[in-house]
Amino acid sequence: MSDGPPLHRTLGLTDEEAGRITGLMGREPTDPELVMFSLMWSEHCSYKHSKPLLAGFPTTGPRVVMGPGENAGAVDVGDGLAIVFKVESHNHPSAVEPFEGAATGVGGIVRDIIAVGAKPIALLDSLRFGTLDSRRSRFLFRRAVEGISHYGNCIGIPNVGGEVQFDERYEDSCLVNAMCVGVVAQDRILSCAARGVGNRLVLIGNRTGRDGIGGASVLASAELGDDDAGKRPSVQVGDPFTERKLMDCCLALSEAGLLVALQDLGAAGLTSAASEMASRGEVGLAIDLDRVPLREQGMAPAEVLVSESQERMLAVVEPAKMDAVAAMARRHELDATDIGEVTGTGDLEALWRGEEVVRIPSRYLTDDVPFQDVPRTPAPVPVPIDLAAVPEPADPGAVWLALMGEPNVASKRWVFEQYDQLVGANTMRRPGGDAGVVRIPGTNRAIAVTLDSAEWHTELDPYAGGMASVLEAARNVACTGAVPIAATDCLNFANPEKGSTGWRLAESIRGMADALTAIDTPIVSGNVSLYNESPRGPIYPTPVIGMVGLLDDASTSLGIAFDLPGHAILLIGHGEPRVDASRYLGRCEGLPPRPDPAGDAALFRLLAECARQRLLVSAHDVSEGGLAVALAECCIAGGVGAHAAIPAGRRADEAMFGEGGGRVIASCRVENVAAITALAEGAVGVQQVGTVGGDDVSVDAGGSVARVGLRDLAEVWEGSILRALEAR
Amino acid sequence: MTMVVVTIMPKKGVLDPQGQAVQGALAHMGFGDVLDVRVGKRIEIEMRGHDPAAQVTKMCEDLLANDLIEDFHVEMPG
Amino acid sequence: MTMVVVTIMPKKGVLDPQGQAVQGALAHMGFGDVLDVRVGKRIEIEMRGHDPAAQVTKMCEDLLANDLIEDFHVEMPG
Amino acid sequence: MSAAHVAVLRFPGTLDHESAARAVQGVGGEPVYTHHEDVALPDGTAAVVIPGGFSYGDHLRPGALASRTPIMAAVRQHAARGGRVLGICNGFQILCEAGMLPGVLRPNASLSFICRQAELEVADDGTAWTGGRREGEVLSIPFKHHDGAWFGDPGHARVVLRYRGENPNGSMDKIAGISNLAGNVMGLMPHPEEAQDPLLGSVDGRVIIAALIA
Ligand SMILES: Nc1ncnc2c1ncn2[C@@H]1O[C@H](COP(=O)(O)OP(=O)(O)O)[C@@H](O)[C@H]1O
Ligand SMILES: [Mg+2]
Repeated sequence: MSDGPPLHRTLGLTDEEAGRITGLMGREPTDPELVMFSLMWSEHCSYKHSKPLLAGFPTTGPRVVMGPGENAGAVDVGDGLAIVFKVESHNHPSAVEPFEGAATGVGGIVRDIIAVGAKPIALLDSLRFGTLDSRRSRFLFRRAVEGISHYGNCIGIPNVGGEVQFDERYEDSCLVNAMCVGVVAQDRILSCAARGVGNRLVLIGNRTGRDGIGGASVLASAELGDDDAGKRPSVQVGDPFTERKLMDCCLALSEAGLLVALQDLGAAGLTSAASEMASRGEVGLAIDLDRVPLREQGMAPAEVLVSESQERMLAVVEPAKMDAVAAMARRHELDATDIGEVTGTGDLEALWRGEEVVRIPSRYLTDDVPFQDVPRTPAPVPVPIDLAAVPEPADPGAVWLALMGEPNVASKRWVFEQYDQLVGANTMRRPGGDAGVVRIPGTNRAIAVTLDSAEWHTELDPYAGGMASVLEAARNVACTGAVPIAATDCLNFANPEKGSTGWRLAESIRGMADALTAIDTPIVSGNVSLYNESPRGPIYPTPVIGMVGLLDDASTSLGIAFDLPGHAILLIGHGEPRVDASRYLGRCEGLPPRPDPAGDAALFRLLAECARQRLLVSAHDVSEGGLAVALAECCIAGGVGAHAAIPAGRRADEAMFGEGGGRVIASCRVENVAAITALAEGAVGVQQVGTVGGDDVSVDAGGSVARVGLRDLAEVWEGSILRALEAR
Repeated sequence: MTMVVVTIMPKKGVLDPQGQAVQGALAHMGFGDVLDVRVGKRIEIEMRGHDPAAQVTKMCEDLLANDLIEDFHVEMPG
Repeated sequence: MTMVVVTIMPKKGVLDPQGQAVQGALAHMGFGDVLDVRVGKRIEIEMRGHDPAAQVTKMCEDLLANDLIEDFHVEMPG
Repeated sequence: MSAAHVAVLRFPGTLDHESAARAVQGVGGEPVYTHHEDVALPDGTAAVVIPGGFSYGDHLRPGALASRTPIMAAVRQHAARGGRVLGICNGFQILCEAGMLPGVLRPNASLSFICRQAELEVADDGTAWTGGRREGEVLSIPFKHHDGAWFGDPGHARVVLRYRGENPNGSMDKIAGISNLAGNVMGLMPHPEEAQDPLLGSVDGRVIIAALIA
């Protein structure tokens, strides 16, 4: 070991951080201790770059039952129930092994929800890959979707929504974010805070192997004096069958009142679970490593402490209830092992072969992280697109068809058909619309959920892009008739110390925070994934927003489908379409229009009221591909054509395909148009722009007409992704 | 025409949930003498052309096996 | 302790969609010398007790193989 | 008169037991959860449902491990006495693996999982399982499976339901559901328990669930 670099550097700690550790401890740390610090002080576990910025998010409100800081956030939805949710990234593991990486990403976020004592009722996924002409990207895309499908279907949680985008910028760094939503009685919410000196620490679930051991493997092989293949870290393999049993078991334990606290094991395994539980509860925890059930022989103490073996949970249990816990675990065919106890010292202790190998005050690991301010070098303000330089198409119908088949715009059916959308029999609106709608089991209420990000806008104008991400997600929820009530976020960014990434991160958070405040939806949980970049460059800054909305009467929910010929088509909302950074332009260029959160807030109120009074038949937001694409999607979903006429604005093609603003295509019975207009009170624009009916879809923008057969639109739109995958 | 056989097994140390499930079921069915079960794949490939074993090894590296979680073995029976 | 190896292959004449898919993918990747691919399972069972091969044959009949679509073969390597 | 008891089987990895139980209740039955290690059905069991899911993680072959559990011996006896048994999705796979229905369910032709609303045509209206629906009538019921392509000798079964239109999964003769020749044991890949409520899009699954206690 003496010829190599010092251990702390191999583990990714700076000399300064190593010095700080020695200072805090008042002695040299042991090797396992150093490994634990290196992981807990990594960006992934500590958010050392992002935490100071995250303080800008609104996190309180009358509905917030539990805000950021716990395993997942919780909001009040009436009837004594809370909806619990969080989104999380599994980007790096998915880039290495897409099937298992994406699968274990689902497993991880589900355990976060279980840790709160909530029953999972919905999954969503947000995906970014390189373009489909790249063989590697096709492989990553296919396998990641299969991994999500395999794990999610097998644990029995319906997947009700998400998004997929393809862009060269994600060629080397794909993004796989997953969100889970659960429901729990508010008086049964579990905390991760360990309490009660003398209480037992119980590890439930799979055995511990060398899965996903990062820097610690260096130590292990150094210590053991060899590096044969068997000692190398291995990729985490998901086991959804065990996860399902773990879920049933933990929920049954919680239901029976047998748990003091519960925590999932995720990144940095036992180390991060135990230090979270200890520092939250302001107690100490003593772990006997020899009692941890192992899958492999010869594991070093540091490996046991940081192994990322999946499908494990850590519980605090009163001694008198240990027998009942063991019996419950047996009933679910799981191991539950007493591995230690709660102490009054405030230290995290680990014993190995009778010797103390770790003793760290747990707050050193969780609270004394050296936070770093990110450099904030602004990028130049982009110039708006000069419309005169964009050739006006001779045949807008052909442009429309081509746009429908662009993989970013095309139907994602190939993806979501691989997911069980229905298990549990509460899914009222399936994927393919704006937001998934799921009845809250046992009630007449429903939630609407979506995941969205506006990465092009965030690249060009991060403040506006942050806003746009929030508002697009909220608009998707509002289109179902639901009222947006709270959000979660996953900030996927490149290296914050390089270029303008730090500035983009800070600015986009400011934009998200302002938009969230304007529409009254606090952030209750979130996740940060930095360093998504390769030598070929950074990803687009991709702040993914998971939005949850509430419908007090499930039966009033709206879908996007046009229904009957003769129904009126309305364009509701505000803002002018622009070609800047649109799919029509096809490039991340220009200056996207600044969102208007107040205008959106009014739009959301109107949609919710219209739904409540059952005045609308359908609603669909105008997003990628602009008005023409949104109209076509409503027609395809309903199997009926339509005709719409709109003003040309600056130019017909921009009116048809431009993006931006807060606009919604809705349909209603003709006799309801007046009532809807009256409800809008002039605060929200309501224009009747056309009529449902016929076999083709047409848009007349100030006399320039695009007209395409419904069948042709549907075929191009629905088959595009499969064709792109099969073409080579 | 040559037949080449590829055997693909989960790497040592990598979780094998399928093997575990089968082992549990066998125990329940009264096969008490089973100590461990691992489930993998067998792929039989009919080849023409020369050096079929080398070609198949390349196929394993490129497609058939995932070297992060699986070990493969190529053999030519007979 | 004895290791017994079970090989389970799709019955001749039964369509093997997985084998076909692998064959198609290999062809796409330029492996033109592939004439046929069949994908089956290999199960490695560590046994104690006596006549392990007979015990494992019984396991195949009772559980491991479905004789409607699969053929099995039990062997003891080494 | 008290409601007829319907045993709803639960194996490790069963997922659709709650929806199946709710569907049974919806048609006036009384669901009783019954576990894989039980050796007998609950007293007074009128019929059995084997719900969908991934029993034993779908390892080895879907349904294979569950079909060898103790409770399945009791289900076999119940069927031999003429009692009704309905296997949905994984339940259908289990019935085939148990030899209580002919054939086997193989991977979809696409080799991927498919979740979709299906139109099913009544192919044989002579069993109880389609209520009063006549041959050729259509039921809208969702399906969601990875291994749903039935393969076997249709001569050993009654073909009760077929997919209408394009064959979605490569099933022989577009078979979606079959019963034994006696007609008391039925298996189908689509999920009638998820077509019980107008809010979820269709109520066409009710006739199939109602047949359990008709
Ligand atoms: N990865 C995915 N997982 C589940 N559903 C998806 C996924 N991608 C897309 N969808 C479904 O397709 C719908 C339309 O996709 P898209 O047009 O990208 O959404 P948006 O309305 O956010 O612009 C989504 O709202 C969702 O229901
Ligand atoms: Mg939308």
